[in-house]
Amino acid sequence: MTEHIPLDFPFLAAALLMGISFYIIIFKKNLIKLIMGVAMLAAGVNLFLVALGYRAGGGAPIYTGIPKETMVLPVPQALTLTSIVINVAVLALMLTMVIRIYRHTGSLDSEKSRKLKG
Amino acid sequence: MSALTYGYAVWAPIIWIIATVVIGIMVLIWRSRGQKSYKKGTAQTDIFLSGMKVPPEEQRHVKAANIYWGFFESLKGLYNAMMKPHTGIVNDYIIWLVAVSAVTILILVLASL
Amino acid sequence: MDSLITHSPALIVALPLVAAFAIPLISRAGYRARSTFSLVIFGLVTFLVAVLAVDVHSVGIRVYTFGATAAELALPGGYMVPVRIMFQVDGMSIFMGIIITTVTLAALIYSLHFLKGQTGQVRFYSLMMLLYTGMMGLAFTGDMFNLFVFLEIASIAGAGLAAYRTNMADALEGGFKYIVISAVSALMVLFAIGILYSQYNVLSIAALANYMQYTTLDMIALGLLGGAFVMKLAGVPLHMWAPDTYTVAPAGTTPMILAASYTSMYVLYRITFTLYGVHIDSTAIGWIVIVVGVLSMFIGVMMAVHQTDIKRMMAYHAISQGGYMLLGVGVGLAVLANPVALASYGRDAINGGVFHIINHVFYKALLFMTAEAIFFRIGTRDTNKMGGLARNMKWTAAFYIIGALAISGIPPLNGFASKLLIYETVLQFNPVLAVIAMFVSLVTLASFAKVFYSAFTGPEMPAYREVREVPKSMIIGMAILAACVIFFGIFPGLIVDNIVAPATEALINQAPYINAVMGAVP
Amino acid sequence: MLSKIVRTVTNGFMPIIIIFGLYIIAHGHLTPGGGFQGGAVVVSGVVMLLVAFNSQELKKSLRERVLSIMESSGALIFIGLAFAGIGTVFAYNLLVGSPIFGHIPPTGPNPGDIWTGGVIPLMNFAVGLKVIAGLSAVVLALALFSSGEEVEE
Repeated sequence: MTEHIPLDFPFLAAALLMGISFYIIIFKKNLIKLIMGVAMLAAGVNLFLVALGYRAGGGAPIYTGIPKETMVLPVPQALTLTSIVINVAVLALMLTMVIRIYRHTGSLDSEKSRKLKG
Repeated sequence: MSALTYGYAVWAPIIWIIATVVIGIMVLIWRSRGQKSYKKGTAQTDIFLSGMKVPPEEQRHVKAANIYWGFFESLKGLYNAMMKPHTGIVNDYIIWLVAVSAVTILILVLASL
Repeated sequence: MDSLITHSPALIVALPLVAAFAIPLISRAGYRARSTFSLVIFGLVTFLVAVLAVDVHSVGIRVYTFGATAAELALPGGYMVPVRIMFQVDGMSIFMGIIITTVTLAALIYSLHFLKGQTGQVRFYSLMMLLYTGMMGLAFTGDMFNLFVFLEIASIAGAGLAAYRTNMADALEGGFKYIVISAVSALMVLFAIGILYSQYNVLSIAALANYMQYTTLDMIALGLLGGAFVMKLAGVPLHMWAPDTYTVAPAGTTPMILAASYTSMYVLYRITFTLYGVHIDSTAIGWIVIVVGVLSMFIGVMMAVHQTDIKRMMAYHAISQGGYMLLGVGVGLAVLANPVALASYGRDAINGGVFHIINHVFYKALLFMTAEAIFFRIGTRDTNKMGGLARNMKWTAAFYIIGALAISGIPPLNGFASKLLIYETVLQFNPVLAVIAMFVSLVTLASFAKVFYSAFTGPEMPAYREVREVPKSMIIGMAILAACVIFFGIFPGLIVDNIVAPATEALINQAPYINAVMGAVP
Repeated sequence: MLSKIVRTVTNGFMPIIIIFGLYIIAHGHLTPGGGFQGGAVVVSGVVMLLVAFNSQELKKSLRERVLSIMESSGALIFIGLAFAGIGTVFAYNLLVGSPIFGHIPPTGPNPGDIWTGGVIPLMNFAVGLKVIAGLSAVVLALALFSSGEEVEE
């Protein structure tokens, strides 16, 4: 079944996004930047899922007022939406925690604000 | 019903408990036949610390950090090596995730060749 | 009654969800109304889990299709693959369900008193119910994408609970680390799900397992899923978040976050055994699991004996005991393709590994609760500052002894039964591994003796002369788990035959899980 | 608080944004959109208010207690609709063929009939309610946090 998936730009873009975001998550010590990295990773994965949803010659799966043509199965789109919703919650939680951490320790650096180790 | 049977052996806790109780009673009986020259409240029960003054009760408690001191001292090399990756920095946790995932994929792909 | 059993998989997940959102409204009526409501709902859920467990034990796998015209209708007429979201409850799922429900019940009762006088109680109960929903969803779901959703629900709720004491900087740090590693590993899970979907165009675990071909892309997906779930279950070298998070989580919730970790372990087993099943190179994967298990056992215990923070020590022990489970199941996995070895010791090894999950969650939850009881009364987790606490906290000390003996594998408590199974089977597989396992058990006993000596025995410290025993609800919470520990220790045969063996069977034999959905389609 | 021009324009735009958000929520079962997307559109209006006025001003009109009740009730309506189908199966769409949102649309491209979908439009509204309340609470809390104030319990 893999031959129906065109290997083209969206997949490369998703890979690039994920690569950059892993670079950010691993090497940027600033907690806000780390959260941005997680958000970008989510964007990369979502782009990958959306790109999977396209099949050559398929139309958007909307029934209202479109010409009659073959539609793609909207499951990946539904997955992406759910994942976006979940990521909003995760990012909001992370940001509130970082604000609180900054209040307590006066630092946004993941090394300087660390209290637990060993 | 309570016994756990596996392979070639059996673990039966109830029998074990009965055996322990019987042995315990026997030990108690044996102990009660010992010498009874121990006297409470005499100099026999005082603490002797090489003739030095004995510190008050609160200070005699050995703190947790001092227990097994020799064990940690002899394994210093191991502990220094083990503490190094335990940085407590959240970025490092993700490095390990990426590394382990990559190694796992590599092993799986190589094993299938 | 029949329809109750039919709908119980959905109700078990939906009722706590309703409770989670109803609690903010009900809290307006006060503390008592909220506690009563939580307990009533949770009692109902516990009853449903018990009913479902009996049913699954006697009848077998149960499928629940959401939104269909009949609950068992997984494949509507004319469809080749399942299109609806499904729950599939087999021996292994209900095994996890029993663990999660017992621990949550104990944690809920334990937390009742602890919360008096704290701010943010509404959210505490809501998050607790959400965490339960997430864990039960993970245990019951038969759909890859739902698995991701429930994983995220459990992660968010767990992180919120871990950071509950927002007045302490370390609590926030522990919660933040948990949500970061959860978010990243959940995104890796989603990526892997995307890879699987791209090849087979289905999301149901049973359908995926049916069509599985084990191509290179599948291997990549398995590696990603494996990495992510080993991260979530805190296996060395991905364990470093666990001490941070377990240490700071407030009373009662540490056992639940622990149970969430082992739910991830369940998902890992579900993926390797059921989703990939017979196609995988089980020797290679078995050895990967064994290596992770042995590393977890050894490094976990060596770090634990070094700690002075009582909960941190227990957290490292959780990692080390997780290694035992992985070792047992890994041995079973390594000989999965070899029917002779599987029959002679492989099945018992998996039995031991699975049995150790339930044992470990119970005694480790008990130990975490005793540690929280100490923290509740004296306000510190540092064992250097403790001493003579057994004089005033007799119940806590007694429960600590039960838990400590159980985790060290002293007969006749439950830790011994499962560890014996693991030792005996691993000895036949590879004696070196068995020796390591026994050595780890020894160091475990040593480290718990250290904490017992420094915290509970010794002369009465002047600072703690006024310390009292913890309130009744906390004692009841601990007593439930202690009773389970002793009962499982005295009747291991009963538990293994009725709860663990069906779970092992469900893991080894993937066909019933697939056929329950795909029907007779080969 | 920004200048008077900005505030006036914001006030003027706010109803339009709300109507657009509600449109997206209401057409969730026909066109791309739905509860979350429409709710997010409405909350983008709240963010605009937050920028134009400051968080203290906005706190007076958006009470955290009200938002919490709205959020809970949105979620409860959603689960309640799922529970309503439990006579058949949990989450069964029992409104199909009934007088409320009961039309069954023809298969294939069609002009779009809003009176379809059964419980799905109702669920969209419930999700919209929850998202509007929840995301407003999130942005408001973050804004209050960064201005150094605690959120009331």
